[in-house]
Amino acid sequence: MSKTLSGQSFWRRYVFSTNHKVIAVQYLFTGMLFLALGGVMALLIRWQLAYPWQPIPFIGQWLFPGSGGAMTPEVYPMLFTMHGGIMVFFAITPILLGALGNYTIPLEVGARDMAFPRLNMLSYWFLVVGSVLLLASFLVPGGAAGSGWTLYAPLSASTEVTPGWGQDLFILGLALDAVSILMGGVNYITTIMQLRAPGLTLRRLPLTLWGLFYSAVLNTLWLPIVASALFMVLCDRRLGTAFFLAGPLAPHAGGQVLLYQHLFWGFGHPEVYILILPVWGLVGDLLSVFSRKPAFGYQATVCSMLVITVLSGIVWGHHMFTSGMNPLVGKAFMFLTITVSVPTAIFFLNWLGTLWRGAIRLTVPMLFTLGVVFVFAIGGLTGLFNALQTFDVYIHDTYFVVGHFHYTLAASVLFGTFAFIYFWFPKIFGRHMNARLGYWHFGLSFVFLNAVFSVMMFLGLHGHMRRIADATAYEFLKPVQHWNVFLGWAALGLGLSQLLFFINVLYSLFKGAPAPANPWEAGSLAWTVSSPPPEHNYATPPRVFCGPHEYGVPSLTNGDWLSQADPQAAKLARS
Amino acid sequence: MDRMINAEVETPLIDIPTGKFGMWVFLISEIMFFTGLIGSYIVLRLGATSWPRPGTILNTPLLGLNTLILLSSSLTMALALHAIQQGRQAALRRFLLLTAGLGVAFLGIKGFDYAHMWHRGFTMSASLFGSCYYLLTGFHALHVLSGVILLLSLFFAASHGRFSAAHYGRIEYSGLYWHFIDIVWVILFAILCLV
Amino acid sequence: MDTGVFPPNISTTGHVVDQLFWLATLLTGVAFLLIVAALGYFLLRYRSRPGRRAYYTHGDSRGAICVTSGLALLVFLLIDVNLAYHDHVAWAVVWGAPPSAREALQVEIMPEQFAWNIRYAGPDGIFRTSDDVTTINQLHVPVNRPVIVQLSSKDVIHSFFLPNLRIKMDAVPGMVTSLYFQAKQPGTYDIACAEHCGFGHYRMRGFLVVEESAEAFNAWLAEQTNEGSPDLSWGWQWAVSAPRASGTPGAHPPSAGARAWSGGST
Amino acid sequence: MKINAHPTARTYLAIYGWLLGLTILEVSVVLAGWPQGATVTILIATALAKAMLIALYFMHLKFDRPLVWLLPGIPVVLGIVFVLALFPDVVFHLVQRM
Repeated sequence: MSKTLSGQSFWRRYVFSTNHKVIAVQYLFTGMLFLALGGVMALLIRWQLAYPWQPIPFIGQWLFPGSGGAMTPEVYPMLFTMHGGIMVFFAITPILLGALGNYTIPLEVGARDMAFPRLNMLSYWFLVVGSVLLLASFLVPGGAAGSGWTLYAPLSASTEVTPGWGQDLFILGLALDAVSILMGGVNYITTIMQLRAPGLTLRRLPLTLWGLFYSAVLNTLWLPIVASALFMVLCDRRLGTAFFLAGPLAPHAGGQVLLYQHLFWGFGHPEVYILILPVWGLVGDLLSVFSRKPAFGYQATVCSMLVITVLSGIVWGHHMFTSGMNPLVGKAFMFLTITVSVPTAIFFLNWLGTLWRGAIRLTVPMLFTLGVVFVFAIGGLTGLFNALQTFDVYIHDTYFVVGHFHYTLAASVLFGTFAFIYFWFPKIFGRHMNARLGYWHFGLSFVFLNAVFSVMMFLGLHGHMRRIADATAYEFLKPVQHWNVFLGWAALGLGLSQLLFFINVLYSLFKGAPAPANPWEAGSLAWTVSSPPPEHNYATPPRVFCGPHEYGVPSLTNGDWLSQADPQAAKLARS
Repeated sequence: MDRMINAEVETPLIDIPTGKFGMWVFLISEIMFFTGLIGSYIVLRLGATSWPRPGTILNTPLLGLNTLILLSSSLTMALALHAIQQGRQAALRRFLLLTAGLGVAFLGIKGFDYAHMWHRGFTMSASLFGSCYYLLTGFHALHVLSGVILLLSLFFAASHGRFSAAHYGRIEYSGLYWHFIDIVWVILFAILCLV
Repeated sequence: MDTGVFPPNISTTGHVVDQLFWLATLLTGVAFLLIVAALGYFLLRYRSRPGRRAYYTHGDSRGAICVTSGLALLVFLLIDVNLAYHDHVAWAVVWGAPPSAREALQVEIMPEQFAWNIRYAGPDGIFRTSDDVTTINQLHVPVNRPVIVQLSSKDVIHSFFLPNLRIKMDAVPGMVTSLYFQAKQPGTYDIACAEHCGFGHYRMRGFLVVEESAEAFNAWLAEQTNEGSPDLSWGWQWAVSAPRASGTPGAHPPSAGARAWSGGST
Repeated sequence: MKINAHPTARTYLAIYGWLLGLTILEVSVVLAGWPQGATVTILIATALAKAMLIALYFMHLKFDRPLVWLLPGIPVVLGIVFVLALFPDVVFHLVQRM
C-alpha cells in the first residue's frame, strides 16, 4: 500500500480517504470479491443445468438444507438474477470504472487528484451500501430477487407474482449503485476535460482515458433513465400504482408493459458499451506499449469510439424484436444495429495495424490484450446474428444470446479487466505479479472460456431457452443435454483457473518482486512517477511534449521510446 | 476554489471553472432523469384511452401561486449571486435566506395540497393520473428539499464569511441547480397540471 | 439439409431462417478467419528479437487512412448491406404474407403462470360461443394448413416458442400479439416458454401435435371436452382483420387500452 | 478565469416580470376554459419561453461561451429523440401484427 501517505489517522488514510489511489484499490478489492461471488453462482447454475435437481456436492448441504442439498425451483431464478446483477453492476463496473478509472485518470492526466475528491470517496461508499442491500436481499424472507437482472415489468413490478422484499432490496441496491456510478462519472468527465496537464491536448490523451471518458458520458446520459424506471417499478410494487402493469394484474387501467422494456433497454444497450469502451481504450494502449510501436490510427480509433457512443444510444430495439414491438420499428433498429459493425471493423483494423511490423513482447498483460482481440472478434461478429430480425425471432431468449453477451462481457471485458490488473499492479502496489502464474492463468482461462461460451452458442442454435432450470423435460433438447454436462465441467475448469489469479494477487501483494517506476517502458505520464506514486502524484504539474505512444522513434539512439514528459520529445516525436 | 487542485492546466475545450463544469455534468444526469419520468408520463398519457382534465381534480389557482413562489425564489437566488459578485455580504445572506424560505413555502403548499387531495380520494393508487402526478411532483419536491438544504448550508458558510467578490463559485453553481429545479417545475406545471 | 445444428424444421418458411443463419455464418466466418490469420501471422512474424526495432508509423498517413476506410466500407457493403437485404427478404417470406382469415385455423392462446390455455373457435368458427373448445398445453393443428395464433397473457410476459417452426412471439398482458405458421410434417413437437415468467418457467411445456389430415383434426376437436373453464372469456374479439395487400401491419388497434376482462377468471 | 459580463439587477427584475406575466397568462387561459387544442399549444409555448428565459439569464447561458450550450443541449436533444422513439409502441399501439 502507499507508504508515503501523510500523518492522518488510519481511518482517514485507508478507509474514509479522499485519495483517488486508495479509493481505486478499495474499488478493486470490492469488485474482485463480487467477481468471485458471481462466479460461484455461475457454477451453481451450471451444476443445476448439468445435473438437474441432484444434491450439490460439498456446499449443497450448507446452501439448501431444506431440500437435502439440491436446488429448488424458487432458488434457481434468484441465482441467475443475482449472477447477472452482481457481475454487471458490482463486479465489472467497480473494477473497470471504479479501479481503472480512479487510478489512471488523475495520474495519466497529470493532476494531483480527481476534480472532486470528497464526491469520489462518497461514490465508493454508496457502492458499499448498495452491495450490502443487495446481499441482504438473500436473507430476507421470500428470498432474493427472481425476475432476471433485466427486471421485466409485470414479473418484477407486481407483488402478486414476486412477493417478498428481496426484489425491492435488489432494486434499491441497483439505485444506490447507479448514484455511485453517476458520482464517478461526474468526476471522470470533469477531471479528463478540465484538469489536463499543460501540453496534454486531447490528441495526446492515452486511449484508455478516451474509453473511460466515453464510458462516463454514456453512464451520465443513460443511467438516470433506468433509475427512473426502477423507481417506477418500486412504486408499482409498494404504492399501488400501475405504470407497467396491464391485464388482470393491473389495479387500474392505462399501464404499458412495453414501456418498461424501452426504458430498460434504452439504458441496457449503452450499458454494455459502457463496459466495453474502457477495454477498447486499454487494448489500444497496451497493444502499442507491447508492440513498441505508436498506436495505428489514433484519431480514427477515437472517432470510432465517438460514433459508437452515439450509435449505442439509438439501437436498443434489437432486444425487443419478439416482444410485440412494431416490426417496422424493428427494421429501423436492425439497420442501425448493423451499422455498428463499421466502427468496430475500424477498431480491429487499427489493432491489427498496431501489431503490423511491431516488435511484439508477449508479456502477461499483452497475452490478455490479444485474448481480448480474439474473443471480441467472436463476440462482435456473433452480434450480427442477433441483429437480424428474422433470425433473432428464432434465437431470442435462447443460449445463443447468452453465449454472445458472455463472449463480449464475460470474455472480452473479463480479459480486459485482467489485462488492467496485470499491467497496473506494479504501479499500484510497487510489486511485480508472478509471470509464470500469469501465463498459466491466461492459458487455462482462454481454453475453458472458449469451450464454455462457444458450446453455449451451439446450444442456443438448437433452441435451448435461457433461464430454464431443467432442460431434460423437453423432447427437442434431449439430443443436446450432454452438452450441458460438458458445459458444467468446462465452467468448473474456468472457475478453478481463476484461483490462480486470486493466489497470484494475494502472493504478489506481499512477496512480489519490487517494481521500478516504469516496468513496461510505457510512455504515458503515470509511468514517470515512482511506484507506488507519492500521495499527491506530482510535486509540480508535469509538462507534456508528445503523444502517449512514442515508441520506436527512429532518431533515438539510447532506448526506443520517449516519455510524454520528456522535453526532447518536442523535437523528435511527431504527434 | 476551482483550480486549487492544479495550478497550471491545459486550456480545456469548454473553458469554464471546474466546479461549474462538474455541476453542469450533474445537471445533464438530472435532465435525463426527468426525461425518463416526464417522457413516461407523456407517453402513458397519450397512449391511454381516457384522461381526466386536470382542472377538474387539481386546485389550479393554488398551483399557480406555487409557481409564482418558485419563480420568485429564482429571482432571489439570482440577486444573491449578484450581491456577492459586488461583495455585499449582508445582501447575500438575506437573499439566500429569502430563497430558502420561498423554497420551504413551496414545499409547505405542496404538502398541504397533497394532504387535501389525498383526503379527497385522489391518491397515488387511484388512477394512472394520480400515480403520474404524485411520482413527478414528488420527485420534484425531493429535489426542492435537497435544494433548500443546500441553500441553508450556503447560508451558514456565508455567515462564516466564506465568500467574497472574487470567491463565490459555490453560490453560482448552487444557483444553477436551483434554477434547474425551477425549470423542471415550469415544465411540470404546464404539461401536468394545466393541459 | 439437416446438419443437426437446428432441431428438425417442419415449417414451410423455416428453411429461410436456416439459410439466413448459414449466410451470416459464411460472411462472419470469413471475416473471423481473416482476423485470426492476420493476428497469428503478425504474432509470429513480428516477435520482438534483439536489435529489431518496430516500424515507426502513426497510421494516419493518407495510404493508411485509405486502406482502413476502404476495408471498413468493404465490411459495410459485403456484410452489413448484404445481411440486411437478405433479412429483409426473409422477413417478407416469414412474416410478410399472412394467410387470410377464411382459410387459416384461428387459435387464441392465453398463457398463465406455467401453463398454456389454448382456445379454438369450434365448429361455428366464432369465438366466445358455447361451442368453443379450450384445452391446456395441447395445440393440435392440421398439416399443410395455415394457422393464426393470437396471444395475450393473464399475468406476466410469456413467450410462445415453437422451436421446430423457427418462430416465437411474446404473450404480453394487456396487449394482443399474433403470429402465423404452416406445418408441413405430422408429428408431436414441443411448445416452450422463452421469456422468464417465474420459478415454473422451465416446466411450461406444451405439445404441438400436427394431425395427418383435416378429418383427424376435426375428430380430435369433436372429442375434446372443455378442460379449461369454458367461461374463460378472454375479452378480446378477433383483432386480426383480413390481411392488407402490402402486408404492412396495422390492423385496428385492440379494443380499449386495458382489456375489460369481462368474466375472466382472476 | 475571465470574469464574464454579469447582467444587472434590473435585467433580473425584467426577466422576473416576464416570467410572472407568462404564468398569469397560462393560468388565465386554463381558467377561461379555452378549447383543448389552443390551450395545449399556448401552454407549451409559454412553458418553453419561461424555461429559455430562466436558462439564458438566470443560468448565465447567454453570457457564457457558446460551447457551454453543448452541456445541456445534448441531454435535451437525446431525451426528445428517446421519447419520440417510444411513440410507435406505447402511444399508437402499432403492435406486432401480421
